[in-house]
Amino acid sequence: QIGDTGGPGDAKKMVLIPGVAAEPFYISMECGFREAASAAGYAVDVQAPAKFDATQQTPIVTGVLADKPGAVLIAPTDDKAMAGPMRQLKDAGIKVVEVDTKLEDTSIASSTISSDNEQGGRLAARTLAELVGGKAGSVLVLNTKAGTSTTDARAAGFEEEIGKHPNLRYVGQQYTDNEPDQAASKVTATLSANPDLIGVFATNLNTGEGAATGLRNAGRTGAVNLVGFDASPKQVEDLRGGAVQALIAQDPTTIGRTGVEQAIAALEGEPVRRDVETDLVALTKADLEANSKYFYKQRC
Amino acid sequence: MKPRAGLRRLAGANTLWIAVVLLVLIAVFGALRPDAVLTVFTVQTTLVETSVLLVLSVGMTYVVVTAGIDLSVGSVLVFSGVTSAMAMNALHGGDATTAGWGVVLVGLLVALVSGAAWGLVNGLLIARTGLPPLIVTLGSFGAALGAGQLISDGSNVAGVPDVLSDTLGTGTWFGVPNLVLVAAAVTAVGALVLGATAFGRHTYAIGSNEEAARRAGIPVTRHLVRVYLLAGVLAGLAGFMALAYFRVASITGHDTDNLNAIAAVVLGGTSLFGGAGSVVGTVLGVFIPAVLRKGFVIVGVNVYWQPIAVALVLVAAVWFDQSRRKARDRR
Amino acid sequence: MKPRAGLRRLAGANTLWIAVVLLVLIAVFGALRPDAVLTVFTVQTTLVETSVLLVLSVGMTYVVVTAGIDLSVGSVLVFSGVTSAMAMNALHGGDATTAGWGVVLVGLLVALVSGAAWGLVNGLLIARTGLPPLIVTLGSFGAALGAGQLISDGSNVAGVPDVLSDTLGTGTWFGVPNLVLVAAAVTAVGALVLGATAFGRHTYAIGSNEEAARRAGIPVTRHLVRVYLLAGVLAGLAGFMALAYFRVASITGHDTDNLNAIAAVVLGGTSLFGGAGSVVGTVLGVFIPAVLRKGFVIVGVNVYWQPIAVALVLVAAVWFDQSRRKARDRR
Amino acid sequence: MALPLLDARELVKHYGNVEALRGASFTAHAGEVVALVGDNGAGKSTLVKCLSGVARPDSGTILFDGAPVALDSPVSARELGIETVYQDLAVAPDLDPAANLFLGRELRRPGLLGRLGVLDKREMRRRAVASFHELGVTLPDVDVPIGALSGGQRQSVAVARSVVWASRLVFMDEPTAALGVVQRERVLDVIRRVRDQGMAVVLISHNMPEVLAVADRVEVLRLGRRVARFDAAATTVEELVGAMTGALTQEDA
Amino acid sequence: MALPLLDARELVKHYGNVEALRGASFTAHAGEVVALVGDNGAGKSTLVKCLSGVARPDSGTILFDGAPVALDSPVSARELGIETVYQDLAVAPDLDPAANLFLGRELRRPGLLGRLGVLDKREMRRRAVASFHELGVTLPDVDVPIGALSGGQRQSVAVARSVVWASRLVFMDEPTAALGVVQRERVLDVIRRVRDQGMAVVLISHNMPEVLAVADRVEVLRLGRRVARFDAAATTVEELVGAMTGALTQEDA
Ligand SMILES: Nc1ncnc2c1ncn2[C@@H]1O[C@H](COP(=O)(O)OP(=O)(O)OP(=O)(O)O)[C@@H](O)[C@H]1O
Ligand SMILES: Nc1ncnc2c1ncn2[C@@H]1O[C@H](COP(=O)(O)OP(=O)(O)OP(=O)(O)O)[C@@H](O)[C@H]1O
Ligand SMILES: [Mg+2]
Ligand SMILES: [Mg+2]
Repeated sequence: QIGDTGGPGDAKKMVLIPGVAAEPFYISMECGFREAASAAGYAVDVQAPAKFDATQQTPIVTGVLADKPGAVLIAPTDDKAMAGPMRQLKDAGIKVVEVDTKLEDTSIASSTISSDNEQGGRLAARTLAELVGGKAGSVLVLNTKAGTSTTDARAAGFEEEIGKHPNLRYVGQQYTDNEPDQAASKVTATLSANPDLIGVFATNLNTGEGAATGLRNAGRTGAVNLVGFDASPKQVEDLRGGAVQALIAQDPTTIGRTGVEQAIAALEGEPVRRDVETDLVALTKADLEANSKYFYKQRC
Repeated sequence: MKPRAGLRRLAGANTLWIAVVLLVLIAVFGALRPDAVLTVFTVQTTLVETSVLLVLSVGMTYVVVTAGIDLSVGSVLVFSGVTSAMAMNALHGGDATTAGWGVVLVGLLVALVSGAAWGLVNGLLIARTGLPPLIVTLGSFGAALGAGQLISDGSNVAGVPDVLSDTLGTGTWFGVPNLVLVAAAVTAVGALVLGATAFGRHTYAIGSNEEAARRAGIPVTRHLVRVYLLAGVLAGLAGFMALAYFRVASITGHDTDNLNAIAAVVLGGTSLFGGAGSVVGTVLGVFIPAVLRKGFVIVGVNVYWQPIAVALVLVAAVWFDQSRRKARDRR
Repeated sequence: MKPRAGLRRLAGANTLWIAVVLLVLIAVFGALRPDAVLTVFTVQTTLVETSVLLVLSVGMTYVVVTAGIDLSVGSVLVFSGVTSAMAMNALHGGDATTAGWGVVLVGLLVALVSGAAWGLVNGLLIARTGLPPLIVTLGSFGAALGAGQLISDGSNVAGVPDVLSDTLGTGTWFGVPNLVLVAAAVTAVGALVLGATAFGRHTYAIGSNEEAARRAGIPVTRHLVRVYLLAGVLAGLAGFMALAYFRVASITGHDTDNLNAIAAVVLGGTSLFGGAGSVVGTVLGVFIPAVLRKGFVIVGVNVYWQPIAVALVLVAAVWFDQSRRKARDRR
Repeated sequence: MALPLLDARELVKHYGNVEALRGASFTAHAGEVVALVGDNGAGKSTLVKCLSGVARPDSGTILFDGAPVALDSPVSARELGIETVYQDLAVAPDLDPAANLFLGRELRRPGLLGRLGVLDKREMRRRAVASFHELGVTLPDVDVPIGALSGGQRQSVAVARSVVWASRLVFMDEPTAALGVVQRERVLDVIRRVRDQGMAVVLISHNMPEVLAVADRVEVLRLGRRVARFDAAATTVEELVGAMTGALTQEDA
Repeated sequence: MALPLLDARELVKHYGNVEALRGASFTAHAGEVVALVGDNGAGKSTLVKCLSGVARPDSGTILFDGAPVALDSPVSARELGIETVYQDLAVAPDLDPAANLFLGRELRRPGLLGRLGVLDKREMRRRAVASFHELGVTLPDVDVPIGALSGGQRQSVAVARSVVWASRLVFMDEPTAALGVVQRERVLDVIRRVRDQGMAVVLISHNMPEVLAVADRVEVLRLGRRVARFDAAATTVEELVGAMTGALTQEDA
């Protein structure tokens, strides 16, 4: 079997492998990670794939493995495909901590710090129902690409929960290839076909931005309730400005910080908490300022 | 005789049959959901949503007519949007949302210059050193995106002036969205320059036989630089239009713009081997997939069937167009 | 005289200078991090991670030599992986994880047949009707992905037999990963067939002048069908290899496989206009970007700089290769 | 007169608005060199393309050995033993002369390798060099792609190709246009030798002295129609030019 | 003798291993037709390419009007008043004959539109039709892309191109190879007329009677080197062929 890596590495080094580069969610996680790890005296490195995708994350994992840090914090982009490379990390004596997403195989990571995406989808449905009040109408889910595990889980949770609200007619989900212009186009097309559209759940940043644009273009901003996922500065700005009516926010900074704590515990032989759940909150314009700690960061 | 000659000229136009395909598509969707398809709203939004791609595709038409290819347009769009938004923010204390027209104009200039810079790099490398356009623009595809991420620290840039997004982004003029007006103007100028000027003629000549063009004294190197420059400037303009439309400079979500633009150009009858093609064809090539995607959502086709249906109609459209054209040539 | 003639033949090989580029890259990274780069592990993983792309690129080389293009390979890979995994699961009560070799063989067959089916569709449409390869394979790019999603209901398919993933996926043979052996065998056969057989000769002839090939009595239509069929079968094999390696049929993450394969082919000296090229060049064209990406991760280059650096090295490599080749021709 | 080897009647071929052939007829007998002459644009090349399976006439009949044939592809012409030197040569510019000579009929290695399709490049090269030598062509380097050869060298390769493979009929569309004085004589010798082997040779040329020197019969095409037929021994350049330009017409052509 | 218009000395040009020119010299005077003859592959086309800025010689000097010039691009040759008919024609097959005739020198509309680069297609077409008429070319349809024309028609367009634009010197590399009898005579007439206007015409041809009919002087190239010069009035076909094949050499060529 592949994977004999030879000599020892640098135990005082920690690497974060996010799911994808350049997303405020992971940047915020990186902030928490850098802060906590540096404070504990570790050298840090961050290596992100250009896409949220196992085929791009795998070479990064094996590249990091060649470098032999003490611990790796990783957001696996596929709950099965990443098992092989991550097991190699473990076999090489590197402590593995899962952040945000997790593998199906629970024997590899020392600890998992995550927020439940399906739970987030359910929260989005409840929030939307509240925003709508008793009014009747159609609701749409804008998803990214078929097969993207995180956003599929959000959509699945939403679909399950929205069924409990008989006044809301679920017209199904549309895929957007994670492109804002397709999201905008699919929102306006849905508006043409279903003029009673009353709510849209956009499962990530790009779909949210596209949906907001489509609604604005249609002159239906606010009339159609838009619930987004994540709380990047632009999204918070849109929430404040009324382009978006609610956001489901995770707590990436805490995820990153907790991940470092658990990794250090594992490295130093202290007791490790196998599973840590972090908060998910629904932000609306009303309670926005009170929840500012959940806002994501563009840079640390 | 006069009207018949006109009719014959029309039937002889290379774009006639692909235009027929587009009209048939619209008619079919219109018949299926007359209440939803043939409304001012649907027409307006469809036009707006294709404006940015149309501007990219006009530039791509020139490139493909020279037998080149430009994979970098989507990344250049991103780069230009980022630099433009950041410049506007910097000029207005970090958040340009309330900035005025002066700042917007500077933003436009920055977007165009950013696009031009990448176009110039592409053009110089391709024309001067003779490197394959695919490799050069694949390189700038990666590099422009990386540079955009580097400048913006990897995240979307907000703070687009309201005056910009309210006028160019969502404003209309006698019911026609302003974005559409801009795209239409670019297309009209692009079509005229390619079809009626010496610049266009030289573009065709280079694509048809580069060596013959060089021997005829056409400054091939300079001309190629200008064509890629044009594609870059138009990508910069497209980035600025996207900025006005989305009110944010997105980093992600433009990785297939290049293929979409190339597909529109080829669908419109321009050969990848250069020498022939037209901007009018490209317009049709932009609208056919856009109408299809929109129509399938409106009539409620299953999400997994949508890409399959789009693929089938695209291939069938080109097939029909080609067999009609052949029949004409055989007449 | 003999050794000098051999030397001259070597220096005359079209692939020499791009091979020099690859060696220089490895040397540079090796000098920067000798402890991490020149280890068995790094070599093994780099080879394994390029195996799938290499198999796709061998098929793409044939297509590009005929002056065609195949944008569908990534989607066909996905489709074949999905059908293969679902077939194996169906044969073994819904979860093939513990299934034996019989089931694995059926899975391989299903993957190859799935790939062949799409290749045949591409080939027939392109060769029989003369539609542009870009449009046809753009269509199957969308359609194969959509079909894969339709079959798998939009999610990744798990349940890959352990015997498959432990042997083909991660097993080694005298230290050489089995996946690498498969890719190497495909490459060797591909190189020999293209370089030494009538099939290869006809492939070059069609790319060089399709009309001349037809007039010379080469069955151009049938040959083109076979070339796209080959690309499809190899995409199916690649899908099966990816299944073994990742233990899951992933339906995302292959939308740029087509561009990566085309870039490898062009980087290796094959012209998009057909008629010339070699599989050996393609191998180098696959490894240069792979080595770069890996090396940048190991030496710890900033993520945003990585695409820029890759772009710079790619363009520089082709530039160097081309200017050396020109110098040789001018001798 | 014996049954003609090839007898084409009333061929019509349109390209868009252009009528390239307007009812052209043409006859060739085994063992004769028949010259096909006519002004630029008269339709000679189009006729050759129709008779060698490259273009499909819109109407008309083609008899080969007295039986009607459908020449719907170059392969079907080849199977009848017809080879052609096209005016545009139709070579693969990226391949070397030997590869072009054997294009579509590659020699394979003996034994298993050959059955697997492996080429015998050495033997093809050897035979190619011999063929070129016979035509008086000197190639500076036989391994260079044919696109880099001089115009005359390239034309010689195309001529060699056709005479090596033909068994019944050879069409030669301006085979000597780019040839030097020596090479032209060699090609004319080859044409005579091929004729003497019992094949029919159809020669298209604008060089009237050359036509009269080598042809047994001459057929004249004008505006897509056969306007005259001559016995080469009994005609003159003036007569031929008269027929080509329309100054002279024969009723029964 | 007056100062030659063009005087090329000891040009050397390699293509890879092939030596196309091995110290070739060439002279042309204003007001004369000089024929450049030689066997296939002798280097005639390569010499023309070197003298019209398309290829760059590895060594050697070129004097134009007595002054050394660097012909590093077709544009610099054009600026000296040199035009060329290339053997491979070098036309844009997708463009129509008029567009090819005016390629690189398009006529513009008068006024503002013209300054914006708008073409005067009607006028270009009119003038193109006139030029073709003069050369005796009949085109079935002037709006068809040149790639669809017959070989002779295409060659006529290239010839028309060169004589319309030249002011000092015209190179013609086998301009009559594909032409019909009538068109060939017209082109030879044009060559004489151009010469009488005081330009130099360099004619490459493998047709020796044609060469002797129109040329004032003949220079012979063999294996990349000038081996003989003749006064056309005082030489014979036999002498020319002897020089081309190496049977006859002149010491001082
Ligand atoms: N593909 C085509 N499309 C349109 N017109 C064509 C095409 N091919 C030939 N023609 C026209 O048909 C006519 C006959 O052409 P053809 O090539 O047969 O002439 P030819 O007798 O061989 O002339 P040449 O002596 O110049 O070779 C010409 O007027 C030509 O322009
Ligand atoms: N690009 C090239 N690469 C390699 N060899 C070349 C190239 N161009 C020409 N040659 C060689 O140089 C020699 C001279 O070629 P050139 O075309 O000048 O001959 P020519 O005298 O014009 O012959 P022809 O009468 O057949 O036109 C030939 O042997 C030819 O094969
Ligand atoms: Mg002809
Ligand atoms: Mg020549």
